[in-house]
Amino acid sequence: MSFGDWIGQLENWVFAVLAFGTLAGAILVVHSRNVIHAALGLVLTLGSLAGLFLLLGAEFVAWTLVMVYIGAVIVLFLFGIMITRAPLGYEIDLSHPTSVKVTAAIVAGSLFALIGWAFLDAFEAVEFAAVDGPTRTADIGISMFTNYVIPFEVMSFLLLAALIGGIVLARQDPEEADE
Amino acid sequence: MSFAVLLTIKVLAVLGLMIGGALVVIFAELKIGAHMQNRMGPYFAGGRFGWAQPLADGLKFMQKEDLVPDGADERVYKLAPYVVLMGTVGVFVVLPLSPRFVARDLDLGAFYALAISSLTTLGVLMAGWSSNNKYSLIGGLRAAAQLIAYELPLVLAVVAVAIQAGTLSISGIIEAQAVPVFTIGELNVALPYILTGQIIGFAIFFIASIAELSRIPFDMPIAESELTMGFVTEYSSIRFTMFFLAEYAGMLSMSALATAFYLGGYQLPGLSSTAIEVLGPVIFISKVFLLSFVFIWLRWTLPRFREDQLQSLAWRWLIPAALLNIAITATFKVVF
Amino acid sequence: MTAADQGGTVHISDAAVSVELDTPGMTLNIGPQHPSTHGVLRLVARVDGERVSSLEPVIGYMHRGYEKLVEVRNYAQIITLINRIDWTAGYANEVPFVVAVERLTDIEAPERAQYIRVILTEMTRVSAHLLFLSSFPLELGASTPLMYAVRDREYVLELIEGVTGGRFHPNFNRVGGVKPVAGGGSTTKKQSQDLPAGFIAATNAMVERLRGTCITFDDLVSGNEVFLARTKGVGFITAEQVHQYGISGPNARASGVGFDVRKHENYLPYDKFDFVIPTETDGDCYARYAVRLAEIRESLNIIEQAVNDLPGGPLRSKVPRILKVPAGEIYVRGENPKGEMGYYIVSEGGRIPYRVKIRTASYSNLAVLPELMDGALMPDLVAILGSLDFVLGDVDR
Amino acid sequence: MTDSQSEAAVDGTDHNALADYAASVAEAVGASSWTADHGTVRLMVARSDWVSAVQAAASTGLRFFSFLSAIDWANEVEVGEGIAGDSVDERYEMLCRLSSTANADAVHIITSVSKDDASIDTLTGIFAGAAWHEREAAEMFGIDFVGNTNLKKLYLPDAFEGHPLRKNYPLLAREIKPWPGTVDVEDKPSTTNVEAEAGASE
Repeated sequence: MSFGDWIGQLENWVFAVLAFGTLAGAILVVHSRNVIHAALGLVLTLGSLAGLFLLLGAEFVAWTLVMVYIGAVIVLFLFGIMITRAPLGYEIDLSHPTSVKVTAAIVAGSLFALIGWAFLDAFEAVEFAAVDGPTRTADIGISMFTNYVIPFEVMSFLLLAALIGGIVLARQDPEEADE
Repeated sequence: MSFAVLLTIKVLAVLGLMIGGALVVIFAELKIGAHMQNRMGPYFAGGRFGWAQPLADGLKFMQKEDLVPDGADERVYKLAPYVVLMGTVGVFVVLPLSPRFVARDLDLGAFYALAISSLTTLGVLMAGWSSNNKYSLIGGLRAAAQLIAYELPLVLAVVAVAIQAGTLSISGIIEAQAVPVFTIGELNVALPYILTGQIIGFAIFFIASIAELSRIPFDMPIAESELTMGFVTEYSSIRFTMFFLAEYAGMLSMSALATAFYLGGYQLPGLSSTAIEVLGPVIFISKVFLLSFVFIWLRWTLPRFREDQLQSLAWRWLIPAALLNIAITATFKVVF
Repeated sequence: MTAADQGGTVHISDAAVSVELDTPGMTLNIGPQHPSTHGVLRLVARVDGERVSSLEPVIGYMHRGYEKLVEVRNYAQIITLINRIDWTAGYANEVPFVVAVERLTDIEAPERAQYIRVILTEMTRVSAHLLFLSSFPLELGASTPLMYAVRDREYVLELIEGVTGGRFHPNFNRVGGVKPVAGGGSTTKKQSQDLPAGFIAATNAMVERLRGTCITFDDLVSGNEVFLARTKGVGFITAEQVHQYGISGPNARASGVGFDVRKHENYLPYDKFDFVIPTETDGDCYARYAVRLAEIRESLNIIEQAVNDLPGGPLRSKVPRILKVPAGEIYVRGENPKGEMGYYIVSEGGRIPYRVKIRTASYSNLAVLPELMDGALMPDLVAILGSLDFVLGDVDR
Repeated sequence: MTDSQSEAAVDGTDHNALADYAASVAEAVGASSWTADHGTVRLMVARSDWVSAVQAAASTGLRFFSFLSAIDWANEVEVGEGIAGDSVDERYEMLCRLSSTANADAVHIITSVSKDDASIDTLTGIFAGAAWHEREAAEMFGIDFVGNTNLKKLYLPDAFEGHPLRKNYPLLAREIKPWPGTVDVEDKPSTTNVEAEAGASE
């Protein structure tokens, strides 16, 4: 496929915009000196990711991303940040020294290279059948509760454990509260 | 018709439905509220009933200066109303006014509607934080705490509906309510879900949606006697209008979702499918306004709860009730 | 104390040191311009999230220095001044002062004037309590009771205006009686001419109408679950606090201290009427609301009895043109809608008092607020503020 | 003392009952003298007995703290009418009213504070509500309340100087425009005003 063909298709443009959004958001997250801006950068990244999933026809994943990550996780992030400390403006101390930055960049770069290489290695020659319309949620549900029922149950058990752990951590004993 | 033209028409239809509907609901709030309070309400703008009052209000707001408070985080401050509005407009995309009259009938419309409407929380938090005002911050935090707490029962209530209907598509849910429940002689009687097992679900959905919309008795985020105006305290001009519009459009969209999930959407028992093709939008909109009226009615009757009372209502009563509702619905679904 | 307390930014390094993530509170300046402060009251609240950890009322924005101003005015002129103290109960403010001057000078007001004073005082009480009934639910977010109460308050104000010529600041009392009604002529004219025509019938109609209003409030507010949830058990005032702070009026009676100047002292002929003093023992916001609603009913009873037994006779006793009050010190108090209002007058025998100490109810009632707010929530603050029913003019004087 | 008696006493109709009551409380609080004119019981105590007298009165059942204030007795006044007749002792009179919430019993406990050393012990230990009243008196009369830690200004701006309710504090408005203190009633056009003439002749 030449670049000319690539650029002639609308969905590729959409892809480019979304990919740019994902990257820009990600850079904002690590670069911003304001915690809230960083969290909002994460919104941009996740929103663009949801868009990418939509482009692939994976509606369910896309809307789950919006609902769970943007609607709940990030909101809780912001909530937590604002209720404890919410300075407007910038914090100098939020940035790490250069040595940490360089190390982080190297780690991130090599991780990206590794995953990219693994994907290319595994799937380069595979041509996926074009999906006709969006994936039906019912199909996901059926496969989740037939083929993948044990992982699903394990996951839900893990989440329950996390929930209880959260409650235990957050709960203040009456005796302690009296102190 | 080309894709682009169709898209344009759909976008305009969705926006028109949202803004037009919101204006009607605003007018209804002004007028019904006034009559409940022994007042006249608007009577001048536009002629006899003051029908143009919402428009006049909107125009007036737009003429005002768009103020950004000193020390505010300008970018976030300016972005917040758009995020709120986006979450509201998104829902209108999947609302079916009749079997054919829908902008985009998604396979998981119900899920989509709830997901996209959760964006408003984000916008409210952004507005509250970026205003550089303590009242705004407290209001934003209250709003977020409230929306997080009530998102759960809301979604859980819809889960029960989805189980009963066997689909997440809004049209699918409405069609499922057209399936006859029993027959009297020749007549097949189809009933909306509120009458066939989801009455508790409807109550949970309705209470949770009042809280989602931050309306009295759950309007702590903007409680004017405590927080002046909560997270919208600092907003003016067009950005205030956007919050205002989003509130009423949200009321409309929540009523529409409740109509679709529990009141049979565009269906009316006893009407043939041809009649529904034609009368569908009228039936749907009537039901939506009926529910909106209840919202308004409560708004002008009740005082507001306290934030902790609202939280305990959500976590101690609504969520367990919603879970129980799911269990019962699922049991019936499996047994019958 | 963390950096955030001092207004600086919090550094991540600080958070790493303290294992417990500390949540610095913030100082919230409520008022002087704020929807829930009745008038210009400023509250400096230290809040930790929703919880108010300390609260300091800052008053004085309405201070007009009446105690100084009355030292350069003669007794008749003071009456115009003091009905502005608690502007929701203008008429009632005048009565204890006039009675005090009458007792110092040994002038007794005619019976008819005394009755008119009772009628107007009780009308003022009804109107002030209706204002409370309108504003208190509004603090809690219910705006409709406001409209009903204000609408029906108009019937009372119209009657007050018809007699005195003023809705808020009647300036109707004179030493030795009351002022003849506008257009009513001299003090010795017949009964039919000193009150506006049809006054008695209109008053009876108003009483009937307002009894209906009380029932409306019972239906709309008293039993409302949300209202109960917001007011029951909130803002508890103990009987001990009532004594300690000198809390009086409905606020005291809601805490089980059933003292009412009308029953215990004869500053006006209240012994001629049959009425009870409503008392509650809970001491919370709801009790204060309930006491006031019941007081409206009792006041309506008094008004009804007073207008129907209204004696004839002159409106004003003989009073010298230049009123010189004999030297002496006297304190006379009256039961105002907000509580005990009294004047301690020191006269040196001239036309002008040497010193007048004005004891107002709201001042003492508000002083207890910091104690009530200890650890209460922000939304409770407005409920408590509303239920204390103070007026800033009455606090600052 | 029963209710009806005290009511009558306050009315001023039964002077003996009120006088008896005043005498009994005066003994309880250790007052040097007392009066019961016009239904107002006034008990004079020594400055050193101020707190203990209030405490003693409170323990006789007068637990309701009504108000606390002061009177500035001065021979020379900037505003208003001065004292009539002979000159008085230059002093501040502290005034604390206590009453009962069961009946109409009430007393005013009064003590003198010299102008050179305008200070007195605080009552906040007995009545929490005295705090604001003492702040007010401190602000208006410049009296120091020993033991009250929060005597900052209550009404006036922090930068305000002077003590407005002192008799030597001028009332600026009255300096500029003497109405209506000197002339009570101004002449109305085209009417002969009897009161105005009477006022002018004075």
